[in-house]
Amino acid sequence: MKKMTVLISTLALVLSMSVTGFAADTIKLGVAGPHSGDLAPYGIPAMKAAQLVVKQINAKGGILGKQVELLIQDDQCKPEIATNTATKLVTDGAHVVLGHICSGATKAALGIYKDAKIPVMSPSATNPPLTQSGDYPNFFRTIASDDMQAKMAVEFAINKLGVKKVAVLHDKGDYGKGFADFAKKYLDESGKVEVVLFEGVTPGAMDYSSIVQKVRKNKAEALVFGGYHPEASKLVSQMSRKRLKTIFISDDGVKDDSFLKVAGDAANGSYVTGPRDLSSIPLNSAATAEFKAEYGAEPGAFFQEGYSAALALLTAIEKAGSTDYDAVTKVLRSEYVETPVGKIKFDSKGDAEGVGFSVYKVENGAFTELK
Amino acid sequence: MAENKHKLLEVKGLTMDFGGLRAVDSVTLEVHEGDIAALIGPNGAGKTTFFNCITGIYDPTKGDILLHPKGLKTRRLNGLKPNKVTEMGLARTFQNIRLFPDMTVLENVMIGRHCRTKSGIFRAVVRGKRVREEERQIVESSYQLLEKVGLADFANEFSKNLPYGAQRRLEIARAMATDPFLLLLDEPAAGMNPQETADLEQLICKISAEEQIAILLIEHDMKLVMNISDPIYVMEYGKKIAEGNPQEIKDNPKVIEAYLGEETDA
Amino acid sequence: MEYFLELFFGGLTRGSIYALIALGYTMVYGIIQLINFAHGEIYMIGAFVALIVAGVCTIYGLSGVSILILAGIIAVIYACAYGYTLEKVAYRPLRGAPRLSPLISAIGMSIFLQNYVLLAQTSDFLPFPRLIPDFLFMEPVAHIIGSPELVILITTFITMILLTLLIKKTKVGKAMRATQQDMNMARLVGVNVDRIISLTFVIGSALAAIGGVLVASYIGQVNFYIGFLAGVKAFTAAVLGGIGSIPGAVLGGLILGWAESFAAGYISSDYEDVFTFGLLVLILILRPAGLLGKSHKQKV
Amino acid sequence: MIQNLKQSLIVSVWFVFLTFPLMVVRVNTMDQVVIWRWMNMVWVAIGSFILSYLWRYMLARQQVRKKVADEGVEIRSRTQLLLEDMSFRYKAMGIILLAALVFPLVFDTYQSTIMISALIYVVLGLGLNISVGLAGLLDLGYVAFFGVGAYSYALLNHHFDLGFWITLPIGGILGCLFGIVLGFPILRLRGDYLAIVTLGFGMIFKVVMENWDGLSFGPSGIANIDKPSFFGMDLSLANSTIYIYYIMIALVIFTILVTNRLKNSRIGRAWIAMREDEIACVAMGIDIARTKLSAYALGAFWAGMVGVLFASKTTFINPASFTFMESAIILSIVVLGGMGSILGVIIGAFFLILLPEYMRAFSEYRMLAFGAAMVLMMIFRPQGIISNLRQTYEYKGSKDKINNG
Repeated sequence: MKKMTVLISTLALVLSMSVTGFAADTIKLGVAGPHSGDLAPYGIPAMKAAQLVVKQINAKGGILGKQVELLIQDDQCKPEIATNTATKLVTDGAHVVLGHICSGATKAALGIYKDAKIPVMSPSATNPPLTQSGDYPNFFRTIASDDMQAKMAVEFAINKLGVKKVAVLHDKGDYGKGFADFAKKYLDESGKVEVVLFEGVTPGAMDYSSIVQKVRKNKAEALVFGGYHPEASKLVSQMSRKRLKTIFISDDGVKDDSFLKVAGDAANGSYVTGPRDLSSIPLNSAATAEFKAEYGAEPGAFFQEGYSAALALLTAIEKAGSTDYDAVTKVLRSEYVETPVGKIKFDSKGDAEGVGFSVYKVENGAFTELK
Repeated sequence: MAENKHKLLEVKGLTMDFGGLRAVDSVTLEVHEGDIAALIGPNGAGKTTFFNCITGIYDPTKGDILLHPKGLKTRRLNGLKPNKVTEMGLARTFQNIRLFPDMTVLENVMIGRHCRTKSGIFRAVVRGKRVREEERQIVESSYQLLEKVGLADFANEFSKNLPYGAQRRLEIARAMATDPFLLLLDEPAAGMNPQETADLEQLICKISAEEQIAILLIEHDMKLVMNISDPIYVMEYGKKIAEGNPQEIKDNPKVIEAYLGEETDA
Repeated sequence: MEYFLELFFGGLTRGSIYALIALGYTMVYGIIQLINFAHGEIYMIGAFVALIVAGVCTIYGLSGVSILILAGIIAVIYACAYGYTLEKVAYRPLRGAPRLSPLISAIGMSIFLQNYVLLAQTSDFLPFPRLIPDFLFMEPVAHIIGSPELVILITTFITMILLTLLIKKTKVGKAMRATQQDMNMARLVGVNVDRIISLTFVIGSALAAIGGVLVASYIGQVNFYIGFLAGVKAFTAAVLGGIGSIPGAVLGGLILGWAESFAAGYISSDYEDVFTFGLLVLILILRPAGLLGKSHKQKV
Repeated sequence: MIQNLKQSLIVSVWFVFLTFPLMVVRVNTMDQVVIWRWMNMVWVAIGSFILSYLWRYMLARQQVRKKVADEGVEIRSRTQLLLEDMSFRYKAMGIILLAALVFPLVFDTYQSTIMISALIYVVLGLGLNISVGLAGLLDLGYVAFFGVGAYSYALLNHHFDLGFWITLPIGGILGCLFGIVLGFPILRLRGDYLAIVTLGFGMIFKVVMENWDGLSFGPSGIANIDKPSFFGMDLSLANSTIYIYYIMIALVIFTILVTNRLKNSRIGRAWIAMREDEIACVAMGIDIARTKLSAYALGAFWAGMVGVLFASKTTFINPASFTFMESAIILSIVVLGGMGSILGVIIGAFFLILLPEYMRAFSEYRMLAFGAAMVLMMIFRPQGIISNLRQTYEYKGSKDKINNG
């Protein structure tokens, strides 16, 4: 025990010193998100985006004459680990933080950043209360919130598709259920549509045949699903197996190439919402090209948003002329910045003005934006 | 047979069925105060099942098990949980030793004191004077029991490290720690060498004489049984086929027949 | 009525897969009284190997049902190899140890295998090629029971008949039953108990792998985590039917499949897993030995 | 020699075969590419060759030990002898306590946060140790009680503004009550069934918390939970971390004290006896049902209590924190540390929680290593890192008494 303590404390000492050791004059950009475990695919692209941005800026001589240093921390998307990660970033002296990726982890960590007066910008945490509750003045995001997305999906279903009976399903998760709740709310409020089914499916369950049959029995014309692509592909595959023609509408978590590949033909004719098509923005194609040159692969989920967040944060520091909390947040709220997700500025609550969603239709195994 | 000694245990027409198999078939048996009674019979005669019925491990199909503690009213044991039976004053040992291997010898005996002590969780945490006193008493009486069976020197050894004969004696000490007035021993001499068996014989007699504990034992060692037991009950195929004192049993043709080919030297 | 039938066949399909996996649990438990917690991972590995074989074949230009059969066979071979190794590494050294030890070892093995596949492959869901064709003659009833379901039911049925024949008619089967009844006795009459135990693991693993391949081609996706829930459910099925009893495992699997299907269909799928475990607790309280299990008295 | 070589070669070839599809081939069925990773095959071959030697050596050593033990000779390692030395124990405890007290003053906030996490797991491990280590009841849903504690604080705080200190015992008691309620149906179950039913309970807890919006706010969880208050003062992050750290130290000491006393009490002995042999235990007049329930409920008590602290530390909880994996981690702490051994469990918790935290680079391999360690530990060192110290009792003078009397 004693030996152990000595060992651990020495180890801790060495580590803490090695990090805080060269507290030379750099601007520290913290990056937090899942970088290991099963949710890593959602966190790594944003991390790589930050690396690319920082590399570029440093090559140009940094900001305010200082080099930018990255502090990367893995939170595995778990709230309890996220608090540790946040503390780590705070103690290591991060000036601004890009993260976290999951809404739950973000909520857990935000209080810590708030106390330390550090602006935080998430590329992916879409949970509405993060901005709308007003609890977190230090929070910003480069992605629109779930309720906007749900509203868009619902309006599309009502106005464009003209459906009268809708089934709403979700994956019982933080993100999926949040989306589904809002979708149901807007559907009910519209008064034109009847929600015939509102239920959660179990992720990892062997099959969804009962729930698919239930959708059929309730004669739903459209199925709005809140969740991620593995469940969505399972659902659409089973619907096609069961010869069910209900229109499938889902969210950004499903707008992923995996959905197209895994569900195959069954995905055709589905609708998903997602950030509007950005390929026309020059900065966007540049960022993508940069990624391809560096890693030789397509950037994954939240790469653009991560890239934008890193750019927005660092630009704000440059414009503010310091890393002072008030100055930086003021710039973020007042001045537009060019990013891969468009020219954006943040409103008083921290949501980005200028980012928005579009509805995509799956046609011939590809997402096509509906204008 | 009819004596004036107080009758402690009375089993009437005990029957135990397992599915279609009748393991014990209307066996009647009595144990009186001061007795060292024995239950013998070939392997598979249903002796251990009979024990298990009395001690509450099995719920017998038919029959009555009546306990007449001295000075208290009669209790019917059928269907009682084993721990209740032990609380009534009836303790047992097992045919294939069932000690608590990763506990010390002393702790094994201390477990026996459990049902005679009563400090609960809260008291154990606070560890007040009363609990400390109770603990002291448990240790003291357990230690004395170990001395009685000659294991005091091993008190702090793990019971799994004891030699075989000593484990058997420890089981007896553990059973005695529950303050029984009737002790059921299931083949206490099994696997013992002649010297150990002789020691055991002494121990049993000592317990019977000094502690006023009546004993009912299952045993295959005929020499031991004939030396110390009276009365002796004989079972075969679940039925009681004979009872009596050693001489009567030795002369009983049915018993001789039952044992022919099995333990003729007995 | 049609809705009922739809749910009935959905439950039957799911239940037959549960039954296939549950058989492995029950056979192993019958012989060495161990919950082989890693059994679900064998199912997952079976599915994964099939995916790899099928994937490689498709990429190199092969196609059709022949791939499914080839992938199935290789998956079964590999699952057997894993099952065999699993027993040898994680359970055999623990024979005779306290009961908790092999159980913990099994849990450890389950975590290990899951993460082994995660690290060696990926955490993504991978698409499993659609290898079961849509039969034309099934088209009129496809919304109730489609071709993949039909293939699953037929395969399961045949597998179970083969298993029954193996256990009832062959010498090996007799040896297995003897070992299950009394290991020491079996050893005395000349049964190589070690080999029988290995064989039990191998057969159980083969069944799990068949289940894995069927599910993967039915659902169309595979990931490292599919074994956990499937394993837990199948084990629940085995306990439900009476662990150690082979017909019990099949019955338990089907009952569980139907229970989940009808509960989701008529009540709500929100609490799907609650129904499953509620049913388990209920049955264990009413019949601790399970539906078809023998409540054998503990030997004292 | 040749024999060994041959054996290891066979093992090596076997594992190359076994791992071939998963380690060597990597199909991306999405982009239709196959990657052949032949180097992995070489690593597997070399690795399994070496490991098979190690494996044989360890097994042989195990055999020798067993033989010696069978002959009645007891092997007691140096650590064990050292630990039995009371004066050493007191000195060591003093040093550790001192180190624990100055820790947050010497190290930064982050280190304290990590230490709090490790201490939370110490309490969880000690709690689970009661049911698994002492009473032998394998509980795979232990995290549910942790969740009960965390949710009781989160909800009471959210709805009624109850403070940390009032809720701390409430959380413990609620955990305990849940333990009793869930304990009833399992009383009749044998060990293996217990495992699956408790696992089920753990999953049921999570599903209910996900779906019962009215109670738990569903999967989006509860945010802005109050940190423990310090005489009504608002503490900065660093200070409140130090404050929670000291609360946690006090809680750990309290836990150690209580579990240690329980272990060496009449109840504790009954738990151990029940673990060792249920039939013999009941034949000694011990009420099995009551003993099981008490072990289960007391184990749950600690989880409930530390759950409150967990919620106050993270200030946000959702059902995703209470998964089976969490139960598995707590179980491996108990198993690796040494079932039944309080010191062992403490070391196990530090080891399993701090190591991956400081070796972030290897955090991917964390669960892989946990799994492997559980298996290896069971095979080669079932008593854990620190085996359970036996309680010895001194009783002097009885001989005199008997001689006199």
